[in-house]
This record gives sequence, structure tokens and C-alpha cells, in this order.
Amino acid sequence: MELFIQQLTNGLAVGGIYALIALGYTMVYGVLKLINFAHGDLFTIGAYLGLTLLTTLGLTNYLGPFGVVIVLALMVMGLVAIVGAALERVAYRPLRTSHRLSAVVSALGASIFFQNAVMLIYGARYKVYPHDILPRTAIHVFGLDIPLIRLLILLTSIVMMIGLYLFIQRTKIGTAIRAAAIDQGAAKLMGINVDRVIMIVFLIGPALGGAAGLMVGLYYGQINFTMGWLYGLKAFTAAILGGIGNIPGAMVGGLLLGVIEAMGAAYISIAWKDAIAFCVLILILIVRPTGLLGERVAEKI
Amino acid sequence: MKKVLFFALILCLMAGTAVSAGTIKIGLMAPITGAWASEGQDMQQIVELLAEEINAAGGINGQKIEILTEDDGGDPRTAALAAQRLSTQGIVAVIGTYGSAVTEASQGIYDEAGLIQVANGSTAIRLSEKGLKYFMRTCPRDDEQGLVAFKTLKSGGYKSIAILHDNSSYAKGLADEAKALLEKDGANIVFYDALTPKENDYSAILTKMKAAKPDVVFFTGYYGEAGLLLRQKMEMNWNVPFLGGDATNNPDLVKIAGNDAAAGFMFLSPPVPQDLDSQEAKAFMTAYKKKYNAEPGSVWAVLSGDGLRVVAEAIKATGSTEQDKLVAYLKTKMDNFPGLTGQISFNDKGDRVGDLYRVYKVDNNGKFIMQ
Amino acid sequence: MSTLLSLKNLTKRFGGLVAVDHVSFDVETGSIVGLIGPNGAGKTTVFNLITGNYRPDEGEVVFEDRSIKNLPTHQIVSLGISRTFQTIRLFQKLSAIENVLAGCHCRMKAGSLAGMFRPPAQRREERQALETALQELQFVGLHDDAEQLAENLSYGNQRLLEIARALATQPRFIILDEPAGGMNNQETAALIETIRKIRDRGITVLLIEHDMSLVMEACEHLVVIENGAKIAEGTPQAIQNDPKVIEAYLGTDEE
Amino acid sequence: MKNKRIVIYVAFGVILLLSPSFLNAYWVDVLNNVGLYTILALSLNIILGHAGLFHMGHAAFYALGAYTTAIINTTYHIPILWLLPVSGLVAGLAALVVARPIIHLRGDYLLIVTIGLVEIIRIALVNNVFGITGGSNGIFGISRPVLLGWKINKPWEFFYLIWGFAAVTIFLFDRLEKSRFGRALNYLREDDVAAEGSGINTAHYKLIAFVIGAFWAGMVGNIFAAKMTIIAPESFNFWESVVLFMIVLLGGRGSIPGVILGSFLVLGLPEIFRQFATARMLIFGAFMVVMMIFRTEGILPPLPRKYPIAKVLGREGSV
Repeated sequence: MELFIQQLTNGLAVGGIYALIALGYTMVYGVLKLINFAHGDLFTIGAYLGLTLLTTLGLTNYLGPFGVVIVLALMVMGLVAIVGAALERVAYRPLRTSHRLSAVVSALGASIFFQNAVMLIYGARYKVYPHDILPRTAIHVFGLDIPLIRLLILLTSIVMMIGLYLFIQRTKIGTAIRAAAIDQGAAKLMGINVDRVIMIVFLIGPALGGAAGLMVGLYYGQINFTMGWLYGLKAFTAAILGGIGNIPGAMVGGLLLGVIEAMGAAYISIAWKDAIAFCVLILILIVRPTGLLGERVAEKI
Repeated sequence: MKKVLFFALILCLMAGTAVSAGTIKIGLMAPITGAWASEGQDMQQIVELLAEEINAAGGINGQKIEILTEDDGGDPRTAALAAQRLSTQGIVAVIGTYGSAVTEASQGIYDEAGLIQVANGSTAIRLSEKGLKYFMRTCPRDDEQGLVAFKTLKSGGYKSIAILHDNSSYAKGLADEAKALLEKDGANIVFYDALTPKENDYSAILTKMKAAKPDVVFFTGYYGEAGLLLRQKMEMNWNVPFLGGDATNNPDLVKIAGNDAAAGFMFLSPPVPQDLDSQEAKAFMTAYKKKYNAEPGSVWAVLSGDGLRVVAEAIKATGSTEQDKLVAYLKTKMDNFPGLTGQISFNDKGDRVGDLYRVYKVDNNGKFIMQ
Repeated sequence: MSTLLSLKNLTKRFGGLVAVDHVSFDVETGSIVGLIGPNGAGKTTVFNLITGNYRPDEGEVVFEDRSIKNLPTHQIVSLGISRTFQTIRLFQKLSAIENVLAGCHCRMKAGSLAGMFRPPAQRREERQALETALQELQFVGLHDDAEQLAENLSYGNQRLLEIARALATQPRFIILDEPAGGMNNQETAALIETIRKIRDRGITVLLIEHDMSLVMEACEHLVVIENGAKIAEGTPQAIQNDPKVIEAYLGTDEE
Repeated sequence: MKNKRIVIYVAFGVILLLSPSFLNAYWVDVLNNVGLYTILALSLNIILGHAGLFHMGHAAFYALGAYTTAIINTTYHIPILWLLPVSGLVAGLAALVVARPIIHLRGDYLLIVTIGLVEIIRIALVNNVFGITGGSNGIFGISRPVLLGWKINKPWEFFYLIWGFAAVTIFLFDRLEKSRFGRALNYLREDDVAAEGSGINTAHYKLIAFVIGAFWAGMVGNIFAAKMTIIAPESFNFWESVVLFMIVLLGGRGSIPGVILGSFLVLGLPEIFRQFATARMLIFGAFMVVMMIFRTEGILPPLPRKYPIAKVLGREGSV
């Protein structure tokens, strides 16, 4: 039982990061129906920018650990958002009216470009965040040691998810985003500036990805230029699992994927963990073809 | 569209003719891009540094050497292409490469072209068991390391042992070697599994491993994962000793894990130049630091430097660039050549001979101390 | 006259909504029957139940004395029922002739291997299909547009192209879902002719239409549904004078 | 216009045919890789280009073919080329079994499931499933093919084997896409419901598209195994599937000349960019973005099929 709970927390911590990246995927998908394969690389860029800012600005001299993290997070999110918006402008906007698969190739090209750009700028070796930024305390529950930061990661993801959900559901811009997601043409007729909506989506999604990158850097320490590909794939899986385009779905999918991986590793086989996760995904999709929380739209004929 | 094709054609032609005369050409095949790009770029830096030194000292028998580098991308298919490309460029020998599977994909091509290949990081046993005439390597083999691992674990008095690899050809090979020897000796292997490389969170694996209650963990994978394992192990307050294979020999390991988490970590490795007080090793360290303002990365990149040095030595000694003469010299005449990683001689199969492995331990300041 | 198609107590629910509520009626061989009713009455759903796009929750669909309610759509088509769609569903990026060839598909046999190796039978069949397709295009008057992409045709012509595609399946029974939608008066008049010609080929017609002039002129028998249930059935004259129908439908919906 | 195209194709074919005589072994081997990926991408084109199914796991079938060949060849020493149909059959059967439950998934859901497939296969191979795949070492010592008593060994020999196979593939697939089968795939790609409503068994055709694509990929796996003589799971990772996906979309969905050109670009450009060393993949990535922006439908989108309409109408007139 103790082992089970320990593995559950392990899975939830990893899942929280998947969820955060998946949120960005799902938002972009919801509006553009585009699988932004470069999203994982925006995550990488967030991690590297975080490291650069951390080591050059010397924030630790003025601020306490959480102050540093918050200032850093805001800066990273801002910068990655700009990169994301630029990506949209350059690589996706010209393709908006064409077949959706054309944009997928553009996204893959952008992903290759970003990955190699990071390698050229920062070098191919692992980069490491300073170790002393965050306090390494653990809390004791049920006789378990759970690192505080793991809980914070999970908490941050949940807070961001709820914030995003409220933003989409309650604000005027959110309504515009939802309208554009359903029917861009109709949204235009209603006086919604669809270009602006898409720009906003491409600011928020990448910002969340960047935040996730920073979190991985701060907590795990080690970052490398290829990490975005793996995380991106996992987050995409998570978004699909929850039902792509659906914000709570991305959260549920991310957390569930993290837990499935941890449980698969714990009770079946570590080496087969990813295969197990994919098998579960396939089984779920066979039963629910649009993911766990995805709407089942009966096609109107 | 036609312009693109035309441009491509021109580039092809340029690539085909970019060969100058009057020098001794030596190839370097390394993973310059891809997952092992850091190793490959290090290899390139070291080999180029040494070539510059040789040329500055007047070359080999008066002839300058020229290094032609090809990227194998850390991937067998790209490696086969790189090998084809190198073997058409009039080179004498090729240095590299890192991964065993990658080397394997290129071996046959070099052998058919009659080119000497000196691998530097490919430790899989079978590479030198095929009877290829022109294949050699400056790194030791997995079975040698497996034996050293076994001895180290046995002398440590550990009864229940956990073995973790990463399912790469190399790490699995080493894990299997060690496991077989340990089991024959009656040790209790309480855990044997593989992690997925390049992930960031290994706590699920550590939790599972901890439940098996081993006295020691032998991790045969690479330094990146090892660093994270050590760090996360400390976070969960688990004080089990960790032993690593030679792929963990990289100063970045300590950076990733942090000094406190890395302290006490032991690993097996051929000696790095930092730890040798030979004249060659010291001179190399000084030159490397001067040129690149950093310490060299892993020992594998340094071994590519040794590859170049033995080839240069063979050319110098035989006064020839004929592959047959060079191979004969390297395999039979070269005796305890002073390399950057200790003395070098080769056996008939082209494997490096001698007890190469040392046990290292990380001290409280994150320094690798040879035991 | 014999009965070609017979619906018995057909019922379909979507969640709590009863879209089709115990609808029964027969279609006589060789007739032109109109299915009418206000918007949202469930007419198209009845069509979708006949063609197997939806599965009925209750009831029975009998075609030529055979129950077809659990057959997949493509099989129903090959039994001889074909249809057009309310919202035009052509293969927009393909040419008109290829759209009609789609209809020929179910009367052809060549598989993938025959496609690759082209034995004489396959070539004959292709030739035959092309001829059929061209005939059907000619039938609806689109033979000059054979190589146009479907998306480049006018709205009315797209409707006709859908009919040609449906005819190419060599049906005994054709279902037209608002065939005059988007057509002008002239086109509608021509359409009435075409529908009669279809019947003269021995094909029974069932259609949904809002254009009352077409319905009254072309149909010999009408079925009226409202809120998913049948409220009246009979000749156009009888329906026109049915107080229930006038109240439910004609009184409110006529333009 | 049509004649001009034919002239270009013939000229291209002749230059390609003669290329081993003026290229060195390296460039011939690059062309061999291009050839292998051309055939693979053509087989994916049936599924992705013609049937419009988002399939990003084609390397799974390629791997099955290669491993089937490798395992049977190294254990029973059956000549490589005899195993060509066997490899195809194994991959095709696997596709039949695997695709049936997932075929109804919509676009992106199918995409992730096919990605899952290729990962599951790779992980199974790495973990030495059933003890026959050799784990991450893979399988080595695969023999070279012998064709009519000629042992195929050198790059130029493989060149003619691979491009010969490619020529056969191009010929057959060109006929296939201009047949009832090819049209059916296009109908269901354009509109699933309308295709079904026109009497096309869409589920069946999707499945058969998968089987044919997988069958061919399996056969390419056979040739790949023979060429490399060693195969390892890393050669069949998800990235290989992505490369194939890119080739089809970059070249032009459903267009054979497009797919061939796509293979030349996706496989050839990184080789040409080799002189940019570490920056070569960066340039390649940027190139892909630019290419898609300027040619959104791919570089050579398919031409509409032609039918002898005038001929048929003319004959009718005379009857």
C-alpha cells in the first residue's frame, strides 16, 4: 500500500508536467486543429532561457527562492510566448487556409529547426541548473517522504489549468477563443478578430510550455536539447487521451498518463513502461474514440 | 524548382571534388549531430587539436595530416553513408566511432575498402570477433569491464545486487556480462531491469528498486541518467551505494547530481588523462584547456585522440601509408605506446590489451578519485 | 402494384429526444412519394434510418420483403437503394465524372490486384463503368462538365451531379433529400422532368422537399410527419385539404 | 504540357539509370537510401495520401519485414530474396490484425495510435521479445541477396536492385491509383459518409489500404536488412515514421512523382548540407517550413486522373 501511494505521487508529479505541456497542445489544437509538433521544442526553449536568465541576472542576490521562481517564470513565459507567436506568424499563418496536414509538416520543420538552434547556441552537452534554488524539504505523510517540490509542481499545474479554464469560460477573450474554436468563419462574421484570437492562443500555449520547461529545469536540474521531443510526444499522448481540444481533458490525460507509466513501471516492467502506456491509450481509444473527456459528436448527415 | 535541383547538383559536384593533394588524410567518423552529439563534438575537438599539434611539429615524416570529419548521427543508417563517403576520399585510416551498433554498420564498408578503422567508444565484444583484418579499437571490451565489475562487487562484499541498464546495446551487454558472472558466483540479483534513457524522472524506478532492498546498485548506462538517479535517490533518503559503468565517466555527472548526491558514487573506467602523470597526458591536458578553455568531456572522446596518435605513430614507424603494413605494425610491433590513456598495445583481433580498468570514487567535492 | 419499401413502427431516439416516433408507411413500386413536414420534424432522420446511416431503436425497415435495418450502408446501396444528401456531399476536389464513377463502384468487381495487373475483365469493366457514368451525366444534362471539378459547378448542378451519382449505383429505389434546395424556378421545373424520367426508368422515388409546387406537381403520394410522428398520408389533393396538415404545416410554413 | 512532363520523367529516369557510372560509391549509396525511402513513402502514400488516414507509424511494418527476414535468414539460411514475399505477408497480416480495431478512429486519434504502434513494436524489439529479436543489439550476419547467381554486394549492385524494385512499385502503384481501388480510396478520403452512401465499403478499403501499404513496407524491410546485414531497433524508431510522413506531405499527397521528389529532398538534402556540419539539420528544418509555405499542397501535387471521355462519347455517337 505504501509502495502504491509512493508510486502514485511519483506518477502524479510527472503527470503534472505532461499536463502542463498538454494544455498548450490542446489550446492550439482547439482553435487551429493543428498538432503543433514544435510545442515540445518551445518547452525546451523555456528550460534553456530559464537557465540563461538564472545565471546571468543574479536574481538570487535580491530575492528569496520563491521570489526567484516567480520572477523567472514570468520572464520565461513572456519570452517563450513571443517565440510562439513568432512561430505562428512565420510558419503557420501562411498555411491556415490550406490542408491541415501541410501545417503539420511545417510544424515538424519548425521542430527540427528549434532543436538544432538550441544545440548550436548552447552546445550539445547536458546543461544543469544550479542546485540550491529550491529548498529540498520533504513532507511526511502516511510514513512516506514526498518532496515538497513535487507537490508544488502538481499544484502549479492544477492552478494553471483552473486559471486557464476560467479564462476560457469566463472572459470575453475566452469566449472569442471558444467561438473561433467552433467555427472560424462564423466567429469572423460575429465581429471577432480571428487573427488576434489565434495570436493570443499562441501566446498562452507556448507560455505554458515554457513554464513547464522551467519547472523541469528547476526541479530535475538536467536539461538537454533533445528533451522537447520526448516530452512533446508524451504531452500529445496525454492531450489525446483526455480528448484533444478539451482543457480539463488535457489535465486528466496528463495526470493519468503519468500514473499509468509509474504503475506500469512498478507492477509490470520498467523496460515496457512506455509500451504499456501506449497499450492503455489504444484500449481507451477503442472504447472511447474521442478520448476520455472528448465530446462524442454524432456527425450530422 | 529546377533551380533547386541545379543548385543541388552543383553542391554534389563541389562535395565530390573538395580534396586537396599532398597530405596524409585521416578520417574521423563521429556523431556530430543527434543524441550523442556532445560526444561526437568532443571527439572532433580532440582529434583536430592533436592533428594541429602534429602538423605544428612538422607533420609525419615531413607530410602534414588532414582530418576529414563525417557525421554518423549516432545512427546506423547515417553511419553506413558516412563510411561510404569517407572510403571514397583517399584516406589512410578512419578514427571512430562511438556507439557499437553504429560502428557495426560501418565495419563492413571499411573492411571492403581496405581502410583501417580505429573505434574509440564501441565496446561490444562481437565487433572484434568477426575476424576483420583492419578493425581495431582503443577502448576495452565489455567482457573485460564485466569482469572488473564482478570483482569490484565481490570484493565489496555485497550479497543482494540490483542491476539497472538502459537497454542500449552497450549497457545491456555489460549488465548481462556482470549478471552472468555474479550469478555463477552465487550472488543474489534482486533486481534486473532497464530504464528509458533521456527521461528526467526516475523516481518510479528508484521506488521499485528500493522495495527490492539491494545492498548495492550497479547501473551500466550513461552519465546523464546516472546523475539523475543519484540526485533522486538522495531526495528519497535512500543510502544505497551505487556503482556505475564506464559510460558514467563524465564530469557532467557531478554537475547533474550535485556534489552531495554524487559523493560516494563509484564507477569503473579506463583512466582519464587527468589522472595520469605521464608526460603525454599532462601535455594534452594543458593544450586542451588552452585551446577550448574547458576540461575534456568523457574518456571516449580522449580515446579517439589515442586512435589518431597510434595511427600517426604507425605511419611514422613504417614510413608508409599502406594499410597492410600499418595493421601489421599496430597489431604486432607496437608495444606499450605511451597514449593519453596509458600504454597502448593491440592483440591479433585489434583489441587493446592490458588491464585498463580502474575504480573511481567521487569525493565530497565532486572530484573523481582513482582508487 | 406491389410494395417496394415498408417502414414499420420505426423509432429513433437521440438521448431524451424522440426524433422519429413509431413511423410506418409503405412505398409502392414505381411511384413518386413525398415525405413532408416542418423543419426538424425528423424527415432526414427517417432517410438515414432507411439507408443505414443510423440504426433504429425500434421498428423495421423492409425492402423487397427483406429486413435491411441492420445492414451497413454500402450493402443497402448494393441492394438497390441510393440517396442524395440534404447538404450536398460531393467529392469536391474530384471531377464530375469521378463523382459519378463512385456510384458505379458497387456494380464493379475489380479489386486491388486487378487494379495493378489489369486483366482484360478489369479493362472491360472500367470501360463499361465509364460509359455508364457518362450516360448518367448526360441524363441529368451535365455531360459537358464531365471534367470539371465538382466544387466548380453551380449549386443547382451540384444537386444534379449528386442525383447522377445516385443513379449510377443502378438503384431500384432512390431517395432525394431536398433535391430542389438552392435551385431557381427554371431549374426546379427541369428537375420535376428529371424526377419523372427517373420514375419512367422504373426507379421508385422517395423525396423530401420544401418547395410545395414541386411536391404537389411531382408526387403521387405524400406522407406528412411532425415532431417525429406521422400525422397524415394520402394523395396531394387529400393532404392539401387535411385540416391537421394545414394546421401543423401548411399554415405556418408556407412561404 | 503532358508531353513535357513525360520528357522530364524519361530524362530523369535515364540519368538515374546511368548515375552509378559517374557517381562515387558514397553518392550511389545515398541514392540507394533515397530509393528505399521512395518505395516506403510510396507505400505510405497509399494510406496517407490516397486514403487520407493519418498514419505516423509506418516504420512498424518496415521493422516487421526487416526482422522477419533477419530472423528466418539467420536461423534457417533461406536466401534473402525468397523471403521478400514472406516479409511482405507478415507485415501485411500484422496490419490486418492491428488496423481492424483502430481503423474507425478519426484523424489525430488515429495518428497517436499509429505512433503508439511503432513505439510498442520498437520497445518489444529492444526487449528481445520471445528471445528472437536480439534486443538492442539487433540481428547481425544477415546474408547478401543473390539474384540470378549474381551476389549483390557493392553499392551500385544494390542500386539496380533497389531502383528496379522501385520501378516495379511505381508502375504497379500508378495503375492501382488509376483503378477502381484507387478511386475508392480517394472517395473515402474526400467524404467518408458520401463514399459509404455511394456503395463503397469504407472500412474494408481503409483496411486493405493499410494491408497493401504494410505489405510493401515489409518487402522494403527485407531489402534493407540485406543491404545493412545488421538491423537494430533504432533503425525503426518513431523518427523514421515521421521522415516518411514528411516525404509524402512535402512531395504531394497522392502524387507518385511528388513522393519520389520528396524522398530525394528529405534524404538527399541533409547529405548535401553536410558541409554545413552541425548546422545542417537547422537549415533542413527551415527549408521544410519555407517549402510548405510556398507549396502548401506539396511540391508536385497530383494531376487529376484522365479518362478517355471523348473516345467513349464518340463511339456512342456512332452506335
